[in-house]
Amino acid sequence: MKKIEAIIKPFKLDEVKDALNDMGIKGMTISEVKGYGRQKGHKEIYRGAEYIVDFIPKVKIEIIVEAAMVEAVVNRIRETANTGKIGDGKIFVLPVEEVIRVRTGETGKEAI
Amino acid sequence: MKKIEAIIKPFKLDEVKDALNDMGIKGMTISEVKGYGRQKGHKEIYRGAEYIVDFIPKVKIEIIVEAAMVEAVVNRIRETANTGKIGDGKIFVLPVEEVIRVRTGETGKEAI
Amino acid sequence: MKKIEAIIKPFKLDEVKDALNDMGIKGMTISEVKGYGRQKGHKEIYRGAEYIVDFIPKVKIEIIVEAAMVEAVVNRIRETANTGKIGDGKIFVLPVEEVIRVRTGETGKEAI
Amino acid sequence: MDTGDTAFMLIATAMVMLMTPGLALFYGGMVRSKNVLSTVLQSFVCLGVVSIIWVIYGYSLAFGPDVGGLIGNLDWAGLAGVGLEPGKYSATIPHLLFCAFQLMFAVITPALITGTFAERVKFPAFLLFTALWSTLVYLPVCHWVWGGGWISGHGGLDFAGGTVIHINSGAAALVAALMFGKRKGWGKESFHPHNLTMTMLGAGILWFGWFGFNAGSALAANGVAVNAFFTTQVATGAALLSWLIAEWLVQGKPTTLGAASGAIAGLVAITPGAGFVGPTSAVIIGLVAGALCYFAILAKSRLGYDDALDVVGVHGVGGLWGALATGLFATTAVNAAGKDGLFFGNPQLLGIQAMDAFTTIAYSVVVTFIILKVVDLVIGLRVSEEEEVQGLDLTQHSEIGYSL
Amino acid sequence: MDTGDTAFMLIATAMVMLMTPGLALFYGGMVRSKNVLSTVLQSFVCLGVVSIIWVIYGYSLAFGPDVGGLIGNLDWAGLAGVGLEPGKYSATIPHLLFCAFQLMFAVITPALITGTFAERVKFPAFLLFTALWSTLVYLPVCHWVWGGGWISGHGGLDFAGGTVIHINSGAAALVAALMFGKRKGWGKESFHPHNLTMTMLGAGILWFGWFGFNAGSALAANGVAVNAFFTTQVATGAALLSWLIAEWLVQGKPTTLGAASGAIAGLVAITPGAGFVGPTSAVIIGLVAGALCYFAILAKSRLGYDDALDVVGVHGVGGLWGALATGLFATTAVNAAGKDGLFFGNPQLLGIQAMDAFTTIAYSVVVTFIILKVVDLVIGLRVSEEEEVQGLDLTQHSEIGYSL
Amino acid sequence: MDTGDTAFMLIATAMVMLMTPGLALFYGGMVRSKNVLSTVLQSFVCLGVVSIIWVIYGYSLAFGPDVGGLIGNLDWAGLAGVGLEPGKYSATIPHLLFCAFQLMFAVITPALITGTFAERVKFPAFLLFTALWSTLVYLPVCHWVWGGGWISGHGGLDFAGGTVIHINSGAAALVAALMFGKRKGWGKESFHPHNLTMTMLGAGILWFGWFGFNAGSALAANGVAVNAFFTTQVATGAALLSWLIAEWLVQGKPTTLGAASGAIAGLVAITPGAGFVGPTSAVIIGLVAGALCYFAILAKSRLGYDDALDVVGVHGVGGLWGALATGLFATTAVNAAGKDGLFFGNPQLLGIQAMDAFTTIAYSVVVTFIILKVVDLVIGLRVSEEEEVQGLDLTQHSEIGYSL
Ligand SMILES: Nc1ncnc2c1ncn2[C@@H]1O[C@H](COP(=O)(O)OP(=O)(O)O)[C@@H](O)[C@H]1O
Ligand SMILES: Nc1ncnc2c1ncn2[C@@H]1O[C@H](COP(=O)(O)OP(=O)(O)O)[C@@H](O)[C@H]1O
Ligand SMILES: Nc1ncnc2c1ncn2[C@@H]1O[C@H](COP(=O)(O)OP(=O)(O)O)[C@@H](O)[C@H]1O
Repeated sequence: MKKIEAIIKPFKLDEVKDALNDMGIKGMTISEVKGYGRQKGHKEIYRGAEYIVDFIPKVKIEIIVEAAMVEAVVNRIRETANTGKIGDGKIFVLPVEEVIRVRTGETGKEAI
Repeated sequence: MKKIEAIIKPFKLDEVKDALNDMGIKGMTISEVKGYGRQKGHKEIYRGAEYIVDFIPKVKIEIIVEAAMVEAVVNRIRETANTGKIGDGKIFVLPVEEVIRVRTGETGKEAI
Repeated sequence: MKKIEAIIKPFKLDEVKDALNDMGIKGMTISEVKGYGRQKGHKEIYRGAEYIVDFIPKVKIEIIVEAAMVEAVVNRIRETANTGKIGDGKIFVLPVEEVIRVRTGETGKEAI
Repeated sequence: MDTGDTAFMLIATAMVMLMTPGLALFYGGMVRSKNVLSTVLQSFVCLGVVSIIWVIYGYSLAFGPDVGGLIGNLDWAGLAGVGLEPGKYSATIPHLLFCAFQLMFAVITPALITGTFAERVKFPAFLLFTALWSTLVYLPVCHWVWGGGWISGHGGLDFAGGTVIHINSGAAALVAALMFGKRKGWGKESFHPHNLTMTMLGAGILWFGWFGFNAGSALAANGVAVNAFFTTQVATGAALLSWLIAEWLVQGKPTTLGAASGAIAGLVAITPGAGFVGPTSAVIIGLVAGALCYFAILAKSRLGYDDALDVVGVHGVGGLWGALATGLFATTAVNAAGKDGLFFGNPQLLGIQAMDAFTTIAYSVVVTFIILKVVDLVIGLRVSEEEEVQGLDLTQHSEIGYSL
Repeated sequence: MDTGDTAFMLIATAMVMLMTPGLALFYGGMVRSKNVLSTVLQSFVCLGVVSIIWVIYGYSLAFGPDVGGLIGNLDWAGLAGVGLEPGKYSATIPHLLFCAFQLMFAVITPALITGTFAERVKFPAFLLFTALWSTLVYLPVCHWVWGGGWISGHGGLDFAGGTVIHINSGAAALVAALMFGKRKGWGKESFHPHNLTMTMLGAGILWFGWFGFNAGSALAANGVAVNAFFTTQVATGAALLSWLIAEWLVQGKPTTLGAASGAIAGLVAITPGAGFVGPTSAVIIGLVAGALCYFAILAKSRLGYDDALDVVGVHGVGGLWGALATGLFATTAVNAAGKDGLFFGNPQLLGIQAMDAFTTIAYSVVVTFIILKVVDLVIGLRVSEEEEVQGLDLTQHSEIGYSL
Repeated sequence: MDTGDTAFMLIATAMVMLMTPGLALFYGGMVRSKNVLSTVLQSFVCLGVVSIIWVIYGYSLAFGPDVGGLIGNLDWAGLAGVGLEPGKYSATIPHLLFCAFQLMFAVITPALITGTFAERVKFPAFLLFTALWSTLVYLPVCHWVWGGGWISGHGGLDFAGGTVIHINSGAAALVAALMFGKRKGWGKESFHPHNLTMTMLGAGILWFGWFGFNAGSALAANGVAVNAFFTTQVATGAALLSWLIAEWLVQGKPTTLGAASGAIAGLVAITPGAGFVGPTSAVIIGLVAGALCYFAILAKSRLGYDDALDVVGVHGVGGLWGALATGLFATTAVNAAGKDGLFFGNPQLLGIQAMDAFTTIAYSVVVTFIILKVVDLVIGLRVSEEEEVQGLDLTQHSEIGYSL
């Protein structure tokens, strides 16, 4: 069981979700995050004061999958989230020891 | 040391928090997330245009506990977050290598 | 490859970010979370009704670094985020199995 | 016809119209985010439903030729004969302008009631309730007090609608709160107002519009209007401070919502006496109103009914205080067409004020109860538990308030 | 000079001014969060640009001494001779007050158009467009209808600007929607309104201000003003309900945005006839307007042009219906200075109404097209794709709407 | 008594009342989210505190029978003798209406000052400061200029309160900014406005209310009121554009907040001359005001004082420019009761305008300083650092603005 965390550009979310859905991924959890990285931020101006904002809105997708699926999922995300421009984001893979479905108590493979 | 991540229905948060508190869990971190899964989303209508919204508001609870506590905590969350309806959520358990308390520098068991 | 998750007080974010930047950390991901812990919450009053709010706004910083960097980064965060008061937060270190840059497909060290 | 009076009443009428959107925001800010649109919409819908009722039969029943002191007849249905010349109720402005001014009062009264069943009412139930309540409660009571009905003859004072509007809606709200029952989670979960700046904006708009409401009730740009304007301002300011100070003393903090609530309490309390009492009396009326309504709301939690946005505590209690205060502070020195109150040597007025108020309460309570029973049978009052959790905006209207 | 009329027109003018900030909010709430400021700003900027044009040459071209029925001359440029005494257009109020009142109409008309190209227009392009359109489309059409130009002679009725303002801006909006093209993601992504409470507030302010707009068009605090006031209220209430019910029947849910949209549709539709039709006719005009504009907007998705905030569906279609409805329902019983419409025995008026409307549409379409071509050449109409994704607030103004 | 004038002044007074809630929103949108309620509340509280002061002794000290040119006596305390007949200051409207109109000016002036110490003031300190400042600074200066005091005799022009309100509050704000010191994080952290749509709404409401403020200062629905109305509109529009263009040239982007700020700068600048200058002069006054205030605010960062919401830059600098501009552009062609300015052949007026302005500044600076010293001793001015970090809403009022 692995956890895939993908940080992507917000406007790519729908596309990525649909792509994953098509390959049989039936669940995921999304959150709004802010990224700091090579992509440069923007300037804001309020009554003459200029502020540099380094943090850029990103979306984090978290998906638990069986180990065997990891590569396929990662590739799919890469393909759809890629715009070729700096700031497209990262994918991280983390180990997961157990998964439980709250409603039924099922664990492991059955739970996702 | 393990990390428990539970995705639950938002209106269950207070109950889960109280239950965990009662069993001696003294800290946790919460965030607002959106879930995609078997539970179906809703329709929105704006001036005739209908949009299907697949993402459903959920709350993510993150708790670091000693390995020995994992089972008890997971069970407690299951009991309190369970409504028996689709979309009740999932619990994931991840390995943690180290925990540090910022204020004191304590690590491990002492830090949580 | 490790993942460092630090939960800190929001007003310390800029300082921590600058400190990490100075030591060569070029990327991180931030999210707004709410913390529950020893630090006590606050009371709110609306038309006579008093509510105790236990959850306190915190910021979560997530950074993927090479294993060798973990100690330095953790220490740096500790130094800058520390105010000496309860509620300064925690740092967790988790194992990461793989990192991929969406734009290029680079993995591992190259990807961060 | 007087162009100055007509000019004044045209604008005053527009200002009273604006109070209903103002109320929508005042209420909307206090509910939880998931119910904001349903709350706002209910006020707006009153602008639709009541306007149409008014044209078809409402104005005629309320102000048309009297039938036995109880109700108007249908001679003026479809506004037949309600023209652009001065009319029965207005010597210096067109009859239709009086009709428009009164329409705005009829619109806001049921909108006030929506605060009590907020966050759990079915939209169709609200709709049916509003149509029935306007017809069966508002129109008769309005006729009694202002349309030549049985109350108007016997000497009570209600300058701008303390009885017809505030006591009436407050009484109805109490019945509704009891019949709708508590919101899910009441007493356990916290019901934070989701956007207090919206509530403050609503309070500001209501305050502004209330000048049209109270001063406009003079139906002319004259001294009485000026007096009503001034007493409205200072009673409101006083009540704002008084609520603030009361909660500061009791709970240790002066709050923003307290200031807004106090202001509304003051506006309500000065309504019946605005054109009959002097400025200093107005300050006292306001000072009492702010603290009194605050304590009324504290009491609510003890009594255990769930009047979501405190229609009873603010409009019911504030309106009742205002009616009685008019019996205390009214003076013919301010308005020769008025009466003297207790403090100006005439103890009788207080009794009349109390009687009118309690008659209205009794009628409103009984008929509101019957209407809600009917609505419950026909449609059902409350949404399902699940819908209540998800919120009325999504379940009743397929919309959400914010995507920020 | 009459102080009552002057008082009324001063306040009415202020109320019409307030409509432009109201529109800013009405529109601002409907766009996505990343474009809210640019949308709001565009309405505000009209208050600047048009005010200055008006002083320098605008009022003179629109209302100055007629040149061949087509345009005013420059005799009144810099407002020379436009003084504090009654003038050509106003027997009982200062000439400069008439000029101020008309200025507010000239301000809001280009602001209405901004709804069509919202979320993708370059700020400088908007600026140039607004200056050119005001000068080359608004001023002539205004002159034709109200300034003694060729339309004013031949007997059409436009009480408060249905043709000059709504049909005119609606026609321009259609051209603009086609020339700007669809927003990125149209038909795929969802364009949720980001803050419907802001839209409701805007609708409330517009409704309030519209009393100044319509009743103020009587230019006096008289019976005609009262009639216009009343018909405005009931047509709007009726249209609010009618849109709500139409969508309830068609899509199964009555929505808040539907109520607001219906109200605006009603306000638009009653504008040309407000001072010429009676209350019952106004209810019918409103009932038709709400449902009609709803279906017009449903049709938009099929026709496939991206009129972002439905200027065509609400102002174009609603305005056209209003112009024709005036030809149906006008009656000299309400306003002796008006005419009878089809339902009151005079079929001719309907034809004149239609002709005036279509002439205006034709002129507006052609000249708007040319102006946009020029703006596109000189500046370019749309921001880049990347800027559109990031939002206009950041890319055009280096600001963001909210940091909550 | 004239019903037209009375109608006009009743509504104008309500409009000036609305400016204070408008200011609450204008200011509230510019602070950080954690301080929004405290900012909004402070304006509302002025509506309470000053209303009560006004009834008890305020109006009497400001406008009562003169004592040595410095202050009114207490003959009119409790509004004794201030009745519903025309009075000393108003031939055609009730005395109490003049008193109400002036009350609204007295309310908004201390509310303006709250912008300078926003985000760090203790609530009780604000309360004490407001009561003292209103009494010791506002009332005397008001008396000098409008109540028959020493300034009113010697020929300066201040149509609607440029000196009494804007220069006065601007001077006080500068002292306060220096004495409160900088907000924690000033120059390091960024102080983003948290909700610019709220600020835009506030600007719109202020603009609307300002017509009551400026035109209402004619105290009658006459030509002078119309002139004041018109100059207000066009100066404001010009200043809006001028700020926008100035920042576009200097920083490369025209901003929404810039447009709103420019509009307020224009409103401030035209205030003293509104009834004395013509439309073209008003455009010029506005054009200068927008750019000038923008540069004043740019200078602030260099000078290094933390006037949180730019009371000095907008009201102080804008008000000063307006006072001097009146000395340049005033003409008896517009208002026979006025004077000619420099550009109309009378260089003297400019000197008088400057002298009045600087006297007011001197008095305001000194007395504000003393008051703040006293408040600091008795209560302390600023919240603790920790409270500042957590925000005033939670620490002073136990509330939060939003739970969206
Ligand atoms: N070391 C890191 N740890 C956690 N998140 C990171 C790290 N580096 C980058 N990110 C996330 O990835 C996003 C994109 O990174 P960036 O360097 O801007 O471009 P790219 O993905 O093209 O390398 C950042 O905004 C941030 O959210
Ligand atoms: N594979 C997954 N990875 C991450 N989160 C998931 C996954 N599957 C489900 N979730 C989360 O759990 C929530 C509930 O899942 P859902 O399939 O709707 O119902 P149930 O929990 O009853 O199986 C989802 O909304 C989503 O947030
Ligand atoms: N066991 C835990 N698991 C996850 N997060 C925790 C845990 N304990 C504390 N936290 C997070 O750390 C924050 C600070 O903890 P707290 O106990 O208040 O103070 P301190 O960090 O000084 O020990 C909390 O608000 C919460 O976000």
